[in-house]
Amino acid sequence: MTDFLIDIGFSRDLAVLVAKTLGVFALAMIGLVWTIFLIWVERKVAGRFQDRLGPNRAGPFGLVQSFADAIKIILKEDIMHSGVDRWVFNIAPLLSVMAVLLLWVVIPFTPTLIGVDLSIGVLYLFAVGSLSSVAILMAGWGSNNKFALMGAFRAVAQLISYEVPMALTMLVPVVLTGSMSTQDVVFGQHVWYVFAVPLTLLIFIIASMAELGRAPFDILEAESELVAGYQVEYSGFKFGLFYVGEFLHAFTVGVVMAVLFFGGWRGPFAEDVPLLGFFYLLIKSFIGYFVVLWIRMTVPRVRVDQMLDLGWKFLVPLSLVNLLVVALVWKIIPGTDTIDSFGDALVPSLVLLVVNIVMILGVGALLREQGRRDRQRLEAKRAALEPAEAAPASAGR
Amino acid sequence: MVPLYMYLLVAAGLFSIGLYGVLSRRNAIAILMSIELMLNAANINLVAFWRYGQPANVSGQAFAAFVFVVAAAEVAVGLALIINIYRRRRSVVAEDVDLLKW
Amino acid sequence: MTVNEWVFVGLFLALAWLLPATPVFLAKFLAPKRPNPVKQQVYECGIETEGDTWVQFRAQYYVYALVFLLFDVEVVFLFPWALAYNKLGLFALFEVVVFITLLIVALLYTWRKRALAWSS
Amino acid sequence: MELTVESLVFLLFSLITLGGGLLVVTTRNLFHGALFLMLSLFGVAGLFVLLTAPFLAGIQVVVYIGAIAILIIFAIMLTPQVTTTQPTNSQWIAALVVAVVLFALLASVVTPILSELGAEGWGASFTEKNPPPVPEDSIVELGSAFVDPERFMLPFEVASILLMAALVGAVMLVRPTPDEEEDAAPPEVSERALVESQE
Repeated sequence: MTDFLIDIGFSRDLAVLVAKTLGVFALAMIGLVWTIFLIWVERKVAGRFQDRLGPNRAGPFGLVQSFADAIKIILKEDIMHSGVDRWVFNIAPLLSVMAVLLLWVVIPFTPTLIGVDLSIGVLYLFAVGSLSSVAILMAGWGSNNKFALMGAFRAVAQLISYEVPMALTMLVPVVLTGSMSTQDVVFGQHVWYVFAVPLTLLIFIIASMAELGRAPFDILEAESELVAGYQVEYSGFKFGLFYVGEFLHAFTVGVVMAVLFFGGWRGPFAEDVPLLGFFYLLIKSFIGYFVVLWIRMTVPRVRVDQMLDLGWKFLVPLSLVNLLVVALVWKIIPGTDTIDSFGDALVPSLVLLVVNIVMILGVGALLREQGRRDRQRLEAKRAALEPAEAAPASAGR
Repeated sequence: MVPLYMYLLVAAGLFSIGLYGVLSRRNAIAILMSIELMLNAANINLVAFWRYGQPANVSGQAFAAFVFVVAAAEVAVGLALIINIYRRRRSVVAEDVDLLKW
Repeated sequence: MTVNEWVFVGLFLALAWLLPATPVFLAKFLAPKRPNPVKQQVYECGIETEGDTWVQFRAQYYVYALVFLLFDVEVVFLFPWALAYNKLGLFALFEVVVFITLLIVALLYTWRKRALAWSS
Repeated sequence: MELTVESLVFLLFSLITLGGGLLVVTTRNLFHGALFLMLSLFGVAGLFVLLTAPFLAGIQVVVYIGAIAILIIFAIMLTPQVTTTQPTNSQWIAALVVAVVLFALLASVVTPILSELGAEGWGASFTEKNPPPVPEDSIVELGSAFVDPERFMLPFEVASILLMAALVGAVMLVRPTPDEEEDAAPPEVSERALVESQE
């Protein structure tokens, strides 16, 4: 591309700049158009889960439905009610889309095709991910609506509670690879990390579900309590942008999961035929995306206090311990600092897998014990409430 | 590259803006935000001197990283103090909190 | 390490603003605009809004943001450690264990003081 | 300073930083002030990237924009004086003078303006333009330096103690005071009250 531009008479710097701009444009445009397709996928899958057909009128299998919706939503009136904070209100939806789109910059599609292979790739993913809470706060404030503001605050409390475990799980691939570049993380996965550190993947899935703000963590929308959370006053295409951001984010979670834990573009012959790597990544991402949808469709919403407790009192300590254990095991096994083939990686990965299974069983036992005690306490409280003589329930404090 | 003094100039400007904010604002939270600006000015200086001085030695980056820690601790405790004072006196105006003044 | 790789990020940043903004701008011309006083009310399920939008928020939110901020800084310090991990000895791991333990102690304190409980 | 792409980008980020900073200290609305603070700090992150410190730019976004600014907004919401009719105190003119004088002083020291005008021995010469490149493994080096007993091990652990102390202290300060706890009765008590009232 660059060479072609130099041939037709551009100067070197300008050619690089033009080529880069085109690349950026293609990546961002594909990301946005892809979202429209994703909305169709999600509605179709959701329909099947709920024993419906999903969209099936417009075009074959209803494929054109979401394009029609996208055009329709541009034609909708954009209501700006009295008292909005104009700038803040208008920028918030743009920021929420941007925060997701920017994640795509460091996704390695094939061994050679990547937006840009930043040396701080994983930290970049974390940093950009933390921008979405700013967008939500702006939306809540700009709307000048009690429900929107309250929803925004709950949403941000949720996002920040799960950002810490998320970052801690992202550190595990960095420890295993010894690099923060996303491309290096993929190259380092001679054995996919999901087979070495499944517990980390589990924490990552839970944390990213919460970051998404979808069921079972859709407290921020909570239709019955907060009408629609921070989006309540938005209409027309600005509402659409929040929608786009959410759907694209759901798929992006699948992609990031594939890159960090499922070997990215890795697969048979992927290094020789780059296009094949792209399809492997696509398939893996869709599997991750499907899991996200699956959880969304089947698990009921958690309460606010349960959500926060799960984050701070369970996931944060667990992910810290998990990181330290993985690091310790990695140090104890000899030869982990010079892994560059499947054979080198096999034994350390097996050891890690065994340690992980032990940890998962231990955590499971702990949770069961805790659940049993909680149920007993509830039973005792109910029993104490039945007779008129109520036991001092708050004595434990 | 851009000459070093340009970065220092930006840092000096940011520091002066922060200083003006600290001296002139009434709201204690606004004062705290101005202090953040001043800390960032210091950080720009640290990193600029590292880059133009001895890029092979990471001390400049390490110092900047420790400034982040200090900034985080300062904001956390400072805002907690402001919230506590607000609860007691229903005010966040720095001038109203003058119990210990002479 | 070069600055040039960030050119792509910079361009993307600009475009990630522009692309979503274009349809919003288009909608200004395509969409109808018929405001009326009822339509412009704040939506609170049909009930007329009362008082200021600002309502007293609970201090709980602040506590969560506080714990988050301090853990965030901690995670940031762990990033370079994780990167250099393969080159470091066991002693480095021990240091990080101390580093993390101190913060877990702080988390436990917050927990014990019931500051992390949503309903007091 | 000749006009290159790099210097243009530098000017852009400087403008964002300084403009954002100015708006922080002048805006009446505190919430807007917090947003402008984010903008200004984002500009600083851009300057870090130009200075080949991408790691610091990353943590600038994570810590300042993602955490500190959010904390400030939460605090603003807890103290309801978001907009004030009078943002500045009585000494703002003096403060402006002090700030401008300080800036003039600093600028005259760091830039070669005065020595170009002929004043000898006033400013230091910070006209360095072509520093050696940053080594590839700068961040790895940073990671090892943090845990190296000869270098930053002690500050590293002290940082952790500082964070712990800050967390404990701040939680102490914002914990609901006893009279507030009475307002929000714990659920156990209210259940009991319910049972008693039914009798």
